[in-house]
Amino acid sequence: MKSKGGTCLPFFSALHPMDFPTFLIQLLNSVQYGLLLFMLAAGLTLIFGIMGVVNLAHGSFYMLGAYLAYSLSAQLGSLTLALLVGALLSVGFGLALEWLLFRHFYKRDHLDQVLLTFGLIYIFEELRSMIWGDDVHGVAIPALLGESIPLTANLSYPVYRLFMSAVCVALALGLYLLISKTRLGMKIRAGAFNRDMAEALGINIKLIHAIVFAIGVGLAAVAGMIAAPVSSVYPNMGSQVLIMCFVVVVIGGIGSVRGALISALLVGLVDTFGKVLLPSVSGMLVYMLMAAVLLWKPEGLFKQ
Amino acid sequence: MSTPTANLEVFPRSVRLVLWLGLAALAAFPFAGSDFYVQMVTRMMILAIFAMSLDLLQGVSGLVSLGHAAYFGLAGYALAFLMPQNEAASLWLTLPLSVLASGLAALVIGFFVVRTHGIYFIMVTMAFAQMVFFLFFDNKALGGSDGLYINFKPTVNLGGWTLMDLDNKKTLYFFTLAAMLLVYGFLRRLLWSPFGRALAGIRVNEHRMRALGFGTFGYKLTAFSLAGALAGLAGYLWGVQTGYINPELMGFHMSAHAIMMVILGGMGNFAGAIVGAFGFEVVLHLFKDLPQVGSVQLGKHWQLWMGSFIVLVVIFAPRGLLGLADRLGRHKGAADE
Amino acid sequence: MSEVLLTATGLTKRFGGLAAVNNVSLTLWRDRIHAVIGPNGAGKSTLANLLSGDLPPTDGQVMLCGADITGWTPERISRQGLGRSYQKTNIFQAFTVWDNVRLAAQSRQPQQPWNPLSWLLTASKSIATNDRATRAIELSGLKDRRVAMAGAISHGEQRQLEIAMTLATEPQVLLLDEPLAGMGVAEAQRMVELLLKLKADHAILLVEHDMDAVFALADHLTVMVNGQVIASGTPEAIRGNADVQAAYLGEEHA
Amino acid sequence: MNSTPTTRRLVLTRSAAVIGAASSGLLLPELAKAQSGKLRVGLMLPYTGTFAQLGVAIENGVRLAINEQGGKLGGREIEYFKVDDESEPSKGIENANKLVQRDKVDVLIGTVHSGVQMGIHKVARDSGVLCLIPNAGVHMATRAQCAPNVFRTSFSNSQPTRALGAAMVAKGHKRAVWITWKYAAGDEAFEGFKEGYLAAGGTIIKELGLPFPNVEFQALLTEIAALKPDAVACFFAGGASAKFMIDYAAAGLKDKIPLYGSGFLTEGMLDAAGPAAEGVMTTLHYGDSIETPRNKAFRLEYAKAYKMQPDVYAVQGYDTGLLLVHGANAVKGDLNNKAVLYKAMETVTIDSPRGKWTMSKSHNPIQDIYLRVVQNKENKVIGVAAKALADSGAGCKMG
Repeated sequence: MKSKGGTCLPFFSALHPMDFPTFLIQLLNSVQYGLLLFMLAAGLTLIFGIMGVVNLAHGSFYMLGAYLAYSLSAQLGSLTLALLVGALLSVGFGLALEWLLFRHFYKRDHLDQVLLTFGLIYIFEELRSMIWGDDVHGVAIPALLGESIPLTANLSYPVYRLFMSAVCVALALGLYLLISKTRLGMKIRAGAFNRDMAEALGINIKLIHAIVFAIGVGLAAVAGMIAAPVSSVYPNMGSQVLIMCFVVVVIGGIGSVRGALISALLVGLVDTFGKVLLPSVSGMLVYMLMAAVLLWKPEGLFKQ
Repeated sequence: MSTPTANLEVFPRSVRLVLWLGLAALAAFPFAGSDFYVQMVTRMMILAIFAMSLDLLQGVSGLVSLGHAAYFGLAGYALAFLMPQNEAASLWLTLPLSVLASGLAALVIGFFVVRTHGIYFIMVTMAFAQMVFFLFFDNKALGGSDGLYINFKPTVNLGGWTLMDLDNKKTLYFFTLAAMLLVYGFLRRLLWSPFGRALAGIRVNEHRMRALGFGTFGYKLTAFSLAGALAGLAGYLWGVQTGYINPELMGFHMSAHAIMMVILGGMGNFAGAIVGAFGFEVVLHLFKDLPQVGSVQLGKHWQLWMGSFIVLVVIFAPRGLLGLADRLGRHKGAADE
Repeated sequence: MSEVLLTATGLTKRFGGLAAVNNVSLTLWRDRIHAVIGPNGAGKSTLANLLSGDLPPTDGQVMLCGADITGWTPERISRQGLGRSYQKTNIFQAFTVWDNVRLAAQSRQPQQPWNPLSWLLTASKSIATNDRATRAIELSGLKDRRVAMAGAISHGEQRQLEIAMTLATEPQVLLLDEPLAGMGVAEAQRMVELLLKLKADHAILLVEHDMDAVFALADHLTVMVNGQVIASGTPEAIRGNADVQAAYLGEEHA
Repeated sequence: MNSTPTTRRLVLTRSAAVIGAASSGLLLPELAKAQSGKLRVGLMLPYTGTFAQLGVAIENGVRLAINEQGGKLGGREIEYFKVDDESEPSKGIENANKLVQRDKVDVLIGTVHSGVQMGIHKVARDSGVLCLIPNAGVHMATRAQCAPNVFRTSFSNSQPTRALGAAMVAKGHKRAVWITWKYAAGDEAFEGFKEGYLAAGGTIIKELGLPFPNVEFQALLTEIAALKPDAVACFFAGGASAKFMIDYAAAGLKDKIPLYGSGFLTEGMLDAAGPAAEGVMTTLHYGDSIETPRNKAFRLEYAKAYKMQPDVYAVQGYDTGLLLVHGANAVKGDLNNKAVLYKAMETVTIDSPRGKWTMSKSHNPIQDIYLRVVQNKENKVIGVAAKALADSGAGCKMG
């Protein structure tokens, strides 16, 4: 895909070799990006799989988290504190939203859900601009996480990114335990499997749904808050991650948290190495991956 | 997912009346409106064609494509590449080729996507559209992120002699109007054809259709390609009118807006798509032109109004404006008796 | 003097470990009703799905009207001459009764969606289709419900509609999955008469719970338990069969 | 969620009202267009989305310059018309026509986004309306597609980066890696950098690009580390440029491999990027700390008027205003006197906060490009990287 003038990136610039340490570091980058994607996608896939709601506004929750981190850490003077408060706020926000709108849409057509949440994107964007303005903001990294670990002569790895990965792993584990080990998880699975049956068993499906939705929103917001210090906080930051989230969820198989994890890592891998090895098509690679997977398994890697 | 409700396929008198009035208004408009509004309505009609093409999938066949803009944009690009830098090419050449390009793209992509169902279908169509988007966005050879100019309007000659001059805004207006009516007539026809009935059956209960012996894959693929080609017609007209095409025409928002237009008007009867396209555009312009009230510039917050409007429509008028008109028509009827 | 229309040999379907249908063989004759009975979860519906192509068999073979249809898609099998009704009413709720049947009848017209000329025809004006639909609807006794919404008619009528749609495809073999399920006495009676009427020129496989109906109708019975055939033969033979009484009738009559 | 007949009726009447209002709303401006003696100034700028604050800064600048003239142009009262272009290229033509055809503006000022500029430019060329570009640096506007009625007061995408090369080589950084987004602006910025850097005797050992607006830089930073260049030059703008600097620093590259860039890397990003931006060197046609009375006066006046500090975008808007004022005065406010108007604007010397600049034959500023370094959250100007730098204007038939 060479083109006259402008950037003409060699189609396969990997022809010059990548030394082993660099390769390892790229691997690390892939995993780290993948984990962040997972945290975002997990909430989406839960809401998808259990309530069957297509939520285009999920990116807005990510943005909400980032902006919360910005204001709260300024107010409270500590990101950790901001994280806790922000998480609570966003969960509360999720509950309110579920009660006000979403619970009326579980039984509705996917189409209506797409439309509703698309409308919400508009609303959230405008509210964001009214509340926080349109400037770009930064969120300071907590001092004790500010260091970097030297890896090679001139490259070092920021501790904070490791911290992010750690949080993501922790959340992944937490989710796994919650869903497969706890009573609540049992009920959630029952609800996802067959809501009538679950109701017959005397499970308060309404409550379950509310909780799951709130968790989903919370996850997205936390992802936003965790990412804020490295991503900085700016308008429309939600819409950019949204599509990537959907790709992850769909590749993984809607509703499967495990699938989301695997596919997030996969996407991280493809995106990272794509940029280095196939720069000229890196924009399309992830979507090619998704298309390929769905042609092979029309319902994603881990169909529920 | 809810069980699909019956589409409003046959119009009650009230709705038919509204449509005829609308048509009359459209025919008369150029003699009233200024150039700007003539162009604006032309654009709305182009979007109406685009929306109708999507309705064939979304409303009739129950295939919600979140990537329909790809085929809209492709035809525009086809026109841009077919149009020489310093002379005008003929419509007889560029129109069929552009529409064909979109149709073929839809055929190829459709071959993969119509295998998937429900939300997966929504997502895969989106994914393929994104691929097309980035293909053009990332490659300077294809115009890159800034897009391409189309320096001339195609010529419409018969023999030695010019049929019409599309540079004339009114001419282009009526040309587009004709195209829109043609597409509408064609799709209405198709709706009642065995093909159309089969698509409706697929929307309501594909599994049963297969058990009855329908090769649904062929039906869906044909519908997908046909819709792509018609979207291409719209995209071609867009390119002719604006003379400038860019990747955003294939973007996520373009696709989402089309979905919205179809729902806003009412699905599965094509008239709804037209009403929706006009409604959506008018409302958007209205919100953006809202006046200053006190210290607040209402227009500045158009996103808020637009978003709320969409949410309200989904909640109160899931069957769209025509659906509403129909419902109220019936209420009236009941009251009269 | 009747002919064999469908033979299944060694049909097996495994989901992961367990075999929902295990090495089942049966033969369907024109002019005979062959009933498959068995307790819930015996694999009756799975068997039906294997025959109609809704599920591909793990093992075994199915011959329909002289063709090996093993692994065919449902639509192809349907066009080969097998018509099926579903246990869980499976109709086009959003259409009228007539449109349901007409659409079913349309499936027997040449199908060429990609042919632009076919886009300009009017479906409801196809004489061949309408005749087929009319016959089916009259046969199934829904004549005066044509204009009703399929979603709105009584359960019994919906079961009839299921049959009507199946008949509209003019099948050789009828595969009826619990056509009597949830019917009132009168409705059931009408259905039984209908089946006897159809028997004349169809081979019928009847998956049914209603014992009285089964013994009244069936010429041949196959009893399934846990995916396996434990007995097969005439109603009399089955009545006398000890295993069957143990495994099934006992529980049923208790 | 089933709605009662009453709500349905409500909604119908409501939507009916909407449509009605809409149609009337559509015709209103038409009526309002009774040809007043006022000079109609159209502002087509982003007021929503990523570039919203740029739009505001530019409008402020324009108004400031015009208010200095008592809010008049060539003695004529003026009326402003605003359109939010949403930075949405697919609506560029439509929005430009709103101003040109509906509001019949005498001058169209816009915009920020290059893609949208393409649309405006098309309309400007077709309608011949005077068009002033306060930011978008897309090359074609003052090159192949240049037009007598289109003037740019900001920069061409390759202008700031063209000045980078000399400065970098002067610092002994002869082997550089270039990184940017793969989109038109990035390509054009690279063109400038390449010419300048090669001319100065540097070599570009690798050119990295990632899809717009992807902000996952880690992979490429790793590659940069492996390549071990003397320096890195980049073009990024908007929110993501802060992230780039943060990531660059966090990867420990900042102290090992100096980071250079087009000035847009740091404009308005210093709070967001914090310490990560310290020491980053950029070239731009403006710097907040230019030590001239002119700049000081401007900054004071702007701060007074709008209760905020001006940035480069405000300056560009301000200069757009100055240019318009100059032109309008030359024709006593009769903007239809095009020959005189254009002549005046072509021969103008704008006494701008960024320093005096003149108009090139292709209507792009011939201006000094400053070398700036970030010191305690400020773009400190440490010299002139290139004097009176002009864009090539390649392919422009004018003049």
